[in-house]
Amino acid sequence: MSKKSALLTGMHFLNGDVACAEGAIAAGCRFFAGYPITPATEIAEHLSERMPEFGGIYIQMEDEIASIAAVIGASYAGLKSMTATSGPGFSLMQENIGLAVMTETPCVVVDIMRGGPSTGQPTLPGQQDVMQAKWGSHGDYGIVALAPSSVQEMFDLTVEAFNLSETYRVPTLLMGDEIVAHMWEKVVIPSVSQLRIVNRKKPNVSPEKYGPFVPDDDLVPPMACFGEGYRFHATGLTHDEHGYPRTQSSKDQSELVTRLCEKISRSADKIIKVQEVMLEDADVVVVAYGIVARSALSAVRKAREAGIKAGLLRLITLWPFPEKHVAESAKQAKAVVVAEMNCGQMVREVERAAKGTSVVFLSKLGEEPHTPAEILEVIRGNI
Amino acid sequence: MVQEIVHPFSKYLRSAMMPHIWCPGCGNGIVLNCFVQALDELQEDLDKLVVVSGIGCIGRTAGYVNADSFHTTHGRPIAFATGVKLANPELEVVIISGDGDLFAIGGNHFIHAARRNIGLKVVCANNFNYGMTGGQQGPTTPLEALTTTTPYGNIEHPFNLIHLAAASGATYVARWTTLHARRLTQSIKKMLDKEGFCFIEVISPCPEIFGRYNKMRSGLEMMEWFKRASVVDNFSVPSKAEITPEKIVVGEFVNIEKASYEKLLHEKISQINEQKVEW
Amino acid sequence: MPERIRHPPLDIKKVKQPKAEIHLIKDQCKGCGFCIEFCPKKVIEESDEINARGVHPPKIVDESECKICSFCTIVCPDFAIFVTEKPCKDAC
Amino acid sequence: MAEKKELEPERNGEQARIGVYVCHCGLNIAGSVDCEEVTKFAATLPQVVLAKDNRYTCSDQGQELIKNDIKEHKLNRVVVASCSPRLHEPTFRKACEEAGLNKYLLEMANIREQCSWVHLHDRITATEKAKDLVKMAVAKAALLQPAEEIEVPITRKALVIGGGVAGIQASLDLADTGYKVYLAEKEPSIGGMMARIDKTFPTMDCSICILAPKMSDIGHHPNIELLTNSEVVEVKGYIGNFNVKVMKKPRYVKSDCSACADCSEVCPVIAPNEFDVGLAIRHAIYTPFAQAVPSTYIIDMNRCLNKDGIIVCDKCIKACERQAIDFDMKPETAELQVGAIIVATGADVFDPSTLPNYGYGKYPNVITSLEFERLINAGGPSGGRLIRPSDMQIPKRVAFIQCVGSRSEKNGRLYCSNVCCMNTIKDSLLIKEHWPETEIFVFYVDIRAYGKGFEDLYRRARKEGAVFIRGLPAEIVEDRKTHNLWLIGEDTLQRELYKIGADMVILSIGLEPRKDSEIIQRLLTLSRTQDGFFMEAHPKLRPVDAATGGIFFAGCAEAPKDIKDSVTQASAAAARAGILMAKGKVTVEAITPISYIEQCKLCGLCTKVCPYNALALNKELKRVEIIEAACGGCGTCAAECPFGALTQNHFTDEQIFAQIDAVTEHDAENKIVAFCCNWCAYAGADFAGVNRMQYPPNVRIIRTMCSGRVAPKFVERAFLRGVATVLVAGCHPGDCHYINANHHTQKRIERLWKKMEQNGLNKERLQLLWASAAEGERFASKIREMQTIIEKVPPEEIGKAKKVFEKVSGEN
Repeated sequence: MSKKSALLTGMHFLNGDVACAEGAIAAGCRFFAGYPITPATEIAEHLSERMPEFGGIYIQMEDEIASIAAVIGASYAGLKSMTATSGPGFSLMQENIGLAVMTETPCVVVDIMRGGPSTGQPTLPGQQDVMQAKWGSHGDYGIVALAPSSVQEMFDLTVEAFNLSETYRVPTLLMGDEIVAHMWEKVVIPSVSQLRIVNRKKPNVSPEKYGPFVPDDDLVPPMACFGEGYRFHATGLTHDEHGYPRTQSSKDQSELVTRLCEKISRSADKIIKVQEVMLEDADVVVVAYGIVARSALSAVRKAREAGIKAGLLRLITLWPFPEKHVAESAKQAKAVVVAEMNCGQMVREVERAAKGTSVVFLSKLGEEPHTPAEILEVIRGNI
Repeated sequence: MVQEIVHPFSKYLRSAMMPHIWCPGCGNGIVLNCFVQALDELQEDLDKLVVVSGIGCIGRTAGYVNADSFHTTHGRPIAFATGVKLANPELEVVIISGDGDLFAIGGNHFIHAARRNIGLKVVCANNFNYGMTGGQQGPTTPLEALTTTTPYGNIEHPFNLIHLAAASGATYVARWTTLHARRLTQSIKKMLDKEGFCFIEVISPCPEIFGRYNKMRSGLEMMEWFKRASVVDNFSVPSKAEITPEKIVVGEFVNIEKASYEKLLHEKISQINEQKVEW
Repeated sequence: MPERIRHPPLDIKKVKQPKAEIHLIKDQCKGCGFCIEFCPKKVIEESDEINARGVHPPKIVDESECKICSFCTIVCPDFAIFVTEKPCKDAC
Repeated sequence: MAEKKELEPERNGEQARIGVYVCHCGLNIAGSVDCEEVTKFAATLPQVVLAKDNRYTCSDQGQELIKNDIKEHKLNRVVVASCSPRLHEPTFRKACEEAGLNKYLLEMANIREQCSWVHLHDRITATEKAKDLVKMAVAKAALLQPAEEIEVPITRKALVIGGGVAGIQASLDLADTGYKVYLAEKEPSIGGMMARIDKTFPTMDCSICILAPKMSDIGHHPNIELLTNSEVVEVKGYIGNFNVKVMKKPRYVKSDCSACADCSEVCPVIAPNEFDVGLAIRHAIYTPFAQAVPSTYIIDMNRCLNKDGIIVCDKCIKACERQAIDFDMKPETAELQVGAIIVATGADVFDPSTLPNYGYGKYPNVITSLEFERLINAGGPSGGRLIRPSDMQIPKRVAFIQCVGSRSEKNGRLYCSNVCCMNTIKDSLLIKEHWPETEIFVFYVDIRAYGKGFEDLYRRARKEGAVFIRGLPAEIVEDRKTHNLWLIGEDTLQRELYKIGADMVILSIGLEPRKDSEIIQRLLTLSRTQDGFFMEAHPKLRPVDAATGGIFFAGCAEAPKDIKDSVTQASAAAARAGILMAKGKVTVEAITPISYIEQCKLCGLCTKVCPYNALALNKELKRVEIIEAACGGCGTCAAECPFGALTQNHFTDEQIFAQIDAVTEHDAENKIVAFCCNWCAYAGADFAGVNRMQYPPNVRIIRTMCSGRVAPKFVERAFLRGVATVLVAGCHPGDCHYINANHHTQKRIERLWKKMEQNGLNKERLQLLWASAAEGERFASKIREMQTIIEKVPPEEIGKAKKVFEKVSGEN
């Protein structure tokens, strides 16, 4: 085990889960709590070996609820924390994802999507959890979800996820899928100095003056950690800026919940990332994310070869939803094609944003994602 | 005459949160009182103390103690605290929660934390029912007891928490009633000085809810029951410590030495990193 | 020892007996009565007055009987009573 | 195992040749019995080959005479008519053995305790009774069988009860001899009365200074296990093999205690210290005195604020660095196997508040000699200053009053308490030593300065100026304002009244038996004198032995005595116990059962009633096995056997029938046949004799070891033979010397009563009496009661009884 003594840098041939795990370590994650589940298990396995090398904690909890709870605890105790799971576990975690939202806990939840509902198809890919990512836990809140479509991105976006969650004190979801998780690809890992690492902002007031939920202008409160002498209280109940329960007050409820939503929506432009390919003059805009985006890209290229003005809008950020980009690219297009491995989830958001431009939905379930041919066919059919 | 009298323990409590929400005759206040008494006697560093609780009346305790504190969702305090303790073993992490929170919805977390022997200190105020939600049957409700969900008498066998904790591997297990406030305080002090997973069950009166349904309408009546029924029998057999209307065996049941999870974990980590140096 | 005791102790005055001062934070009292019931010396009892919470807080019967065991302090769920030792100047 | 067959030759073998020896015991017997006539009568009895009387049969000449006659006249049975067999049976048995005659061929007729002494003023009937008693003895003697005794091992450990100076000395002596000793003390510390006394007479050395080293020796001695705060709760077994249960009350402080006193300093509860007779304060957690052994503190739970498991006050717990305080301690019972027990339970002091004329308890400046000891003691409540409780001033005039509670018909006890005179003399010297100016008056009845160095001390006290006035004050009156006292009485030497003023009066109180003596008495089946102190086996020759084998006395438990005598007696008791244990074994009297196999129906009843499980059914061999070593010798098995398949060695059915028949030969209708158990009833009858209690002479006592031996057929036989009334007497239920054998007696008598009722007989004719060895009067009055019953029994009633019991007692 002693051969890997430090952070990976340079070129490597890795699978998605391992890349994710290495990304976490690179991002400064020093606490992982999880529960084995296909197809996310390799992340846990790899971190159980790697974490100790960095003095970090790996623990396998009794279930996914415990895992996310422990992650929140560790984050409050000052460590960047993460858990990784798949559909069934993701469902279990929703309760405490809500707690993380309410207590504004920086943490990362990796959901390697497989076929659902329920135990569904453990070893096959899916994109059926993307709406759950936004609405999974009860109550209103803003959240951040990213969708990697390559092993390289499994690394890059994990780092990004930590940076966002630390910046906005919000649980950040990495919505991978079985294929990106299990496929092997070349990954180029920048040196430590080139990596952008963000850490949560600390309070700059004395403990007496400190209120754990007093927001700055960006609506994000500086975060003290347990043991630093601030002696603060946090609760899943609706609370005031001191963290004290306010279960009877409408004012506190609306102020708190509104801020939880707005701290994300107001910063959407800073958060959102998309990949735009040949959109300038595109008549047909293909919208895709995750593994499906890779078929879509080659379909778009084939279409151009055939003289069809097609373009690709790949969603890297799923939530907050990149409405502006969709609207922008849909403006001069004749049609927008949305390909997802579900029965139509993000397509609803696209339709909302595309205003009038006709939106065609291409669904695919089971063993493989859409082939480029299948997408090309739909492009052709919509000129 | 109207000069402000300051209680010696007020420095351990969050004045903003006082007075607490608990009913007259409720034992939770005594549990809190004994806890801060123990902190006082140990001169515990409040900056290094984290109090965690779950849902239920006693769950409010976290908010009342003037230390870092977290009020988790139903049943999760132990899972949450596990993260805290492992992330920063320097912290003294105490869970003060109820029988329903810790042993029904949170039962799985309890037994596994005990099995792992994580250095968490758990105090369970057992009031035999779900008080805050209006007095439903719970994992410790005695057979035949009346609750809002067992109107014909409870037919579920209650947990013997002492036996459960001991069997799950806790290094320190004790049970007292709120009437044994002094011994409870001493137990809490012992617990705070021990390594590994510790558990104290406190039988606590709930006159307004449980008592109302079971012919013990005042805290005094319930305390008199404790006085009548409790027998101090240290290190007696946990499996024989069931609670009956006639007999409540109290005392210390387990007090053993066993390396804690975090200790073993950090030993492993340093071993691994030494090996690297050798290489 | 079987002998009946017939004379008061000669050193009774020499042994210093700490003098108690019982403090009641009446409006914090919820009237559970624990302090009254479990006082080993029965130095407090229920009063007739009604406090901010509409209950009868305890009142002191005989402070001089108090041994400062402070059980009332620890058994009070509402932090409404505590006992201190009178500084020697008032005591002795 | 002795069986019928083996006995055949002896039984019907050569004629019995009986020698009868009638003892005058000086005038003890001869004073009210015509011994010559009894001797003449004896000579006429069947199988008697010679009858002699002499002044002291127990004397060497007396014994020599018996030995020679056995050889010369080939005597094969000996009957001695003298005192109680409980006293001299061993003596005469020894004589027989020395003459080569098996000691079980001796029988005694008790014509002193049970005849001459209880019928002092009726020579004729006393003589007639004596004849009857001799006749009974001869009848039994003719049927006596030789027997061999078996030996049982002795546990080489001893229990000493009481940790005063006597118990301490006895324990140390035994332990130094090399025996394991358990010392059980009721109080939290050993030391007893001597630890509370300031100086000892006549040497005037510091009491605790000489006692403390012995106390700590006890604490450290490898052979001594000290059990303080402990009480004996159960004693089973017999000499050499006692099983004792000792209840150790919790101290609530573990032995880790370093006696640093931090706990009692913070303890908010105060109480009068019993050790100082309440003259000083202690706390609820305390040690009775500085030199206490063990030094471990103790919590007085009657005072402590913490009750029934609820700790309200934890000041001591917090103060104790060693964490030695444990409120959860529970009583423990230690089970000890010991071979010997030494009773050193000591004495109480008399409570003078029962004498209103002295105003003790009312007048602050009237104190007891014990309170004086604490006052004058440097370690005491006043730091050694003798001060008046009323004003803490040192008195100028001090008066001592002697014999408070002693030697008085109405005030307290009849006996002399033995230590008070010298104690007062010592005290007066102490006062003079510290405050020479003090005037001292001693009011006495007479001064008893009998011991070594005592008279010198007495002279010194007089020389120092203590004034001795004969004649106790009739009363003491107090001056309300000054609390000074006036003593008013008569000087019986000067023959004049006195009224003497004093600043302080010291009542020289006597010693009395421990209030809880009965408990020890019952547990160990001991007897007590009328004074209430424990009774020794023989006042002269076995002064430290109890009547019950393996038990010995030391110190004031046996009678009031000073330190020197207590220590002397303690060493004696230790020596006696040591001898017993050194032997390593004790012989069991050959009074075990004999079984007649062919009669046995294997019903198993005997095995059920045996208190010692000494009988076992052997189904293969079709017989009961008898484990002699385990057998206590009560004979209740023989009484239970419906088939006559069991009898008791030396108390066989034939022998007892023979005694009954002998009694009932003449005017049975006026007689009482009394079956008395050896340990209580028979001893009680002896006790009546020793105290010269007079009762009707027509009772004839048949001694059995236990009332459990009395088979219904014996009673029936007596009625069949026309006796007026029958008495069965044994130990009080629970006090049975054979665990619970007498509880079967009760059942059997009840069955007989029922039977008598069913057959229309007056059941009053059969009486059951529980009487202890000390209850002579109880026995005597029962006999008087039965006398009145006899007068109510008409001849036809007697005839009727004869018929009723004819059929049943057919077999013999």
